[in-house]
Amino acid sequence: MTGLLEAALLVFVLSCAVAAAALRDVLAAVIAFSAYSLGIAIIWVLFRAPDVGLTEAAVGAGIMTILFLVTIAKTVRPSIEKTFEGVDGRALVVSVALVAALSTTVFALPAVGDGGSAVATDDVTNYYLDNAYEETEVKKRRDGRARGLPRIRHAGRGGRRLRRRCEFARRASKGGV
Amino acid sequence: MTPTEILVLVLAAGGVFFSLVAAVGLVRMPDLYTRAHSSSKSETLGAVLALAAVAIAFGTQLSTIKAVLLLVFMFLTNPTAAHAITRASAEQGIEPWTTEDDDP
Amino acid sequence: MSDRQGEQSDPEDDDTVQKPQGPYVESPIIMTTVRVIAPFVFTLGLFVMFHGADSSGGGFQGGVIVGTVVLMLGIAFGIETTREWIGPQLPIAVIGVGVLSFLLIGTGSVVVGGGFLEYAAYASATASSTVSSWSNSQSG
Amino acid sequence: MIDQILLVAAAAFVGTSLVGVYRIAAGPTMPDRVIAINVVGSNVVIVIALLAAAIGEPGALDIALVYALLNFLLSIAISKFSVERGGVL
Amino acid sequence: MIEALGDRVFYLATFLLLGIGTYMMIGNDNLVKKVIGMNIFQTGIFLFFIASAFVDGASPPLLSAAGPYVSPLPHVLILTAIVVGVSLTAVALGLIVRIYDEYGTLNEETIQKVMGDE
Amino acid sequence: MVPVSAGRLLVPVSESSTLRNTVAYAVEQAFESAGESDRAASIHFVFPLSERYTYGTEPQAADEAQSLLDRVAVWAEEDLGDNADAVEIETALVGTEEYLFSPGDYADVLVRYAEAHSLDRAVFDPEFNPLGTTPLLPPLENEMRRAGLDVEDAPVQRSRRSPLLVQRGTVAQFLALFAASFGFYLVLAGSLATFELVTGAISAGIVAVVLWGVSLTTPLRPGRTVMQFLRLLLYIPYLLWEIAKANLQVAYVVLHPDLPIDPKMVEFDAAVWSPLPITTLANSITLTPGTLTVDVSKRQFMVHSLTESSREGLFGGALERAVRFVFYGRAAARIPSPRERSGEEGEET
Repeated sequence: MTGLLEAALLVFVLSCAVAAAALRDVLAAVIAFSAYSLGIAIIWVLFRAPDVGLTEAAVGAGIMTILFLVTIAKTVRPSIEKTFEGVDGRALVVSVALVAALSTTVFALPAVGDGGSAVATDDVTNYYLDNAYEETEVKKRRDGRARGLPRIRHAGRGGRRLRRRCEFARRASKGGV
Repeated sequence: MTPTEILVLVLAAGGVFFSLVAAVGLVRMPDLYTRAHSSSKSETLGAVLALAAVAIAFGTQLSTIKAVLLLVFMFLTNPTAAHAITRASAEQGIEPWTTEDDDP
Repeated sequence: MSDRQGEQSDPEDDDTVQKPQGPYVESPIIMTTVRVIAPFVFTLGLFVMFHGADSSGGGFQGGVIVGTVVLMLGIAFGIETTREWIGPQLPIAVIGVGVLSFLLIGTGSVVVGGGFLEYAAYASATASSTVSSWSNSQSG
Repeated sequence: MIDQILLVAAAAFVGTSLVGVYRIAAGPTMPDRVIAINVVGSNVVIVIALLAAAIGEPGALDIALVYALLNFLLSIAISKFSVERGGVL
Repeated sequence: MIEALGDRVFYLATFLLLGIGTYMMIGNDNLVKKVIGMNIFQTGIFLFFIASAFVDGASPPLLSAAGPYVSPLPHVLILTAIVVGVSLTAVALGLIVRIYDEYGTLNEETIQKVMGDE
Repeated sequence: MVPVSAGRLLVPVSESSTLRNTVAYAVEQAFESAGESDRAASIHFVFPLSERYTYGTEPQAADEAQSLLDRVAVWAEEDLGDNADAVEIETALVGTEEYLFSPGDYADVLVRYAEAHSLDRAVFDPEFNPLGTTPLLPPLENEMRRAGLDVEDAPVQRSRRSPLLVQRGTVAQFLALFAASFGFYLVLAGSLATFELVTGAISAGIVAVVLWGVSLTTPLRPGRTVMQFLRLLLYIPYLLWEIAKANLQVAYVVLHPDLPIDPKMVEFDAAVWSPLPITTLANSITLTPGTLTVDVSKRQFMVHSLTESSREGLFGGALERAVRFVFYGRAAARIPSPRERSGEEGEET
């Protein structure tokens, strides 16, 4: 079911981006861009990044559009001749080449949501998860919840990672404060 | 299916239906004033139903209150936004479409 | 009021330059809605500002939302009116206070014996036992 | 089960937002586009609320709240701005 | 193959967004639209980072949620990047206003023509 | 007050919202002085072109300028009416040989033109600003004064009634705002921990101090406000019911294959007075059957209605009565409906 939502979101976001690129009038492009940023915010929430979603909400809906509006107010006049821009061949070739070149790397990347991917199992990531709250002086550990305990999903490689992480944390705490 | 699930299903389906009506109105209506009609009304009821589904699905008190708050703000802001848009277009001198006009 | 009606009902009114220039009045509906909404947006912004730690939020996001209140008032009441309301000194004062408080917090930690912006120095200055307790506990 | 229902509903709301994108692209006048962005904005608020319930994360309701309040700002800003292309802003 | 692609569709979307952003920055003559293209390019990269941080079934890295968590590291990077992006956009738009004052147009070709004339 | 020799005017023009009135003012001035002295009065409308005018390459800006000048000339002749002989109208495009960047450049060009045509007085459109954003007018005017011309601004600022943003607040208002903000904060936080209470109080204090005079415009009388709030709670279910009906109606209309709509703009006077009731009524109208408030001035509502039946509902006045009930109590609900009122006043269009 998530797949349905993801597909709809991607179609929405991409069509907004294409609309922003294709619309000739700058104000219309800005409107399409703010629709795009709304769609992107849903993706942040879907990917469990509420912090980023909130920032995108405040910035995309609040500030960015106003900045563009003020700029347009000071500069551009409406263009009335055509709704859409013509296609620029040179730019199209460059961007298609870029997309093609990047797309060759798709299968080398870990799948989205893979718990064993390099990012999710990274030492720095886990160091953040374990120590960020204490070291930034935001919260002392105040309850019995085992926040510092490692959260291993893939039991096979767990032991090694756990050892490594503990070493890392110890080293960091010695060197740190 | 438990009664809660059925209730959520019905409410969510109702919300989707009215949102769909708003979308259809956005495409079919002849001019921007009539489009503002379909968007400002159907959208609001769609929001009521969908947020009711959210409140029931959460089940906790705090989230229900937040859903209600969300609803109150949408009730306050949606009609005002519709008013702002139509007022601006009336100010610009865009004439409303009437049945006397031939082209839809 | 009469010129406004004329403006609305005149069918030949196609050129915006030739439009009779009645006084532009901000819409009372938008103004009232903004009056009602503004304190809630303000409170929400401050809430987000204070709750950066254990839920989504933070100073930047909250600050943006608080700044939005000013934009909202500016759009509803007109930029000039809002500028008069804020006055020329207030923005400068706010910027000054912001920079000063940053510097005070930054150098404050130097005063109590840490590095620049080293918050841990404050904790060790107030309760010297806490630091050792949490640095022990995290290695477990 | 409830999660599935809410996710499908969210997908449907995103799908109806696509119509709004059509309206943004097609116009024909600027207020049409503003109406469309208003509809899309409301839809996004609802979708975020539905997602918050579906993935069981009440914190996302705060984001929906921020959007509900700022969506209004977006609409009045663009509509007011488009009256005279900045003459009034 | 199709399944593997389905798992990586967000990366594909990232690349498409980068492509659209590039197209706008090169192909559109208007400077404001170039800035919009730059923003789309940015969000494409944000999408890449946030998608790579996601772990199936994990909760957001907040104190109030229970583990396992998605990786917070890309989130932190992207938060900073968004703030930087806003500042960048503001500066770019400020420059655009200045350019308009100077040359009276925002069309890239016209500006180059005027600069060539001087 | 007008100098005798002031019949020869230089009026720099550019696209602006006050241009039309500036032209009218200049024509009036010239015409008056034409009556006083026997010298032929004349007005020179000049458009300083900021881009260099090279034939064939960039004709667009010059074309636009020329069409603006033509329009200005038409306006001036229109203002002169039958006295077209009394004042001589000339238009000119200046600054076509160079780029104009600074106020000094503009002043140079304008002064040269004025000397060439022996003009002695310049009338400026207060929104004359061909540079776009940089404030141009004050330095430009100073430069021109130094060159020995009479300079003045046409008194034609686009009138714009600026609304009152801040009013003096009372203590009751302060407390009410503080309470509302504090309550909202605690609801958002969802707990009564000490941290929430302290930060909530700080936030509410800041909000109340900053928005004290902004948010609440009428003095609060505690008893009445509470009554209004209670009646508002009664009103909400009624409104919800109306909204549900409205939506079914709109859904039927939208999904019907023939799209049976008959949209029309109608105006009516509502019997509500202060801003808050007007806003409540307007938003309720927008939310309910097929009606949409387009504009409100004083008590006059301009409403766009979708179908015939929705107009019936609007003039039936049920909503209006309900809003009056909320804000003014039971007695006020019995004022006649818009239809009954329009019977005697003929307001309905």
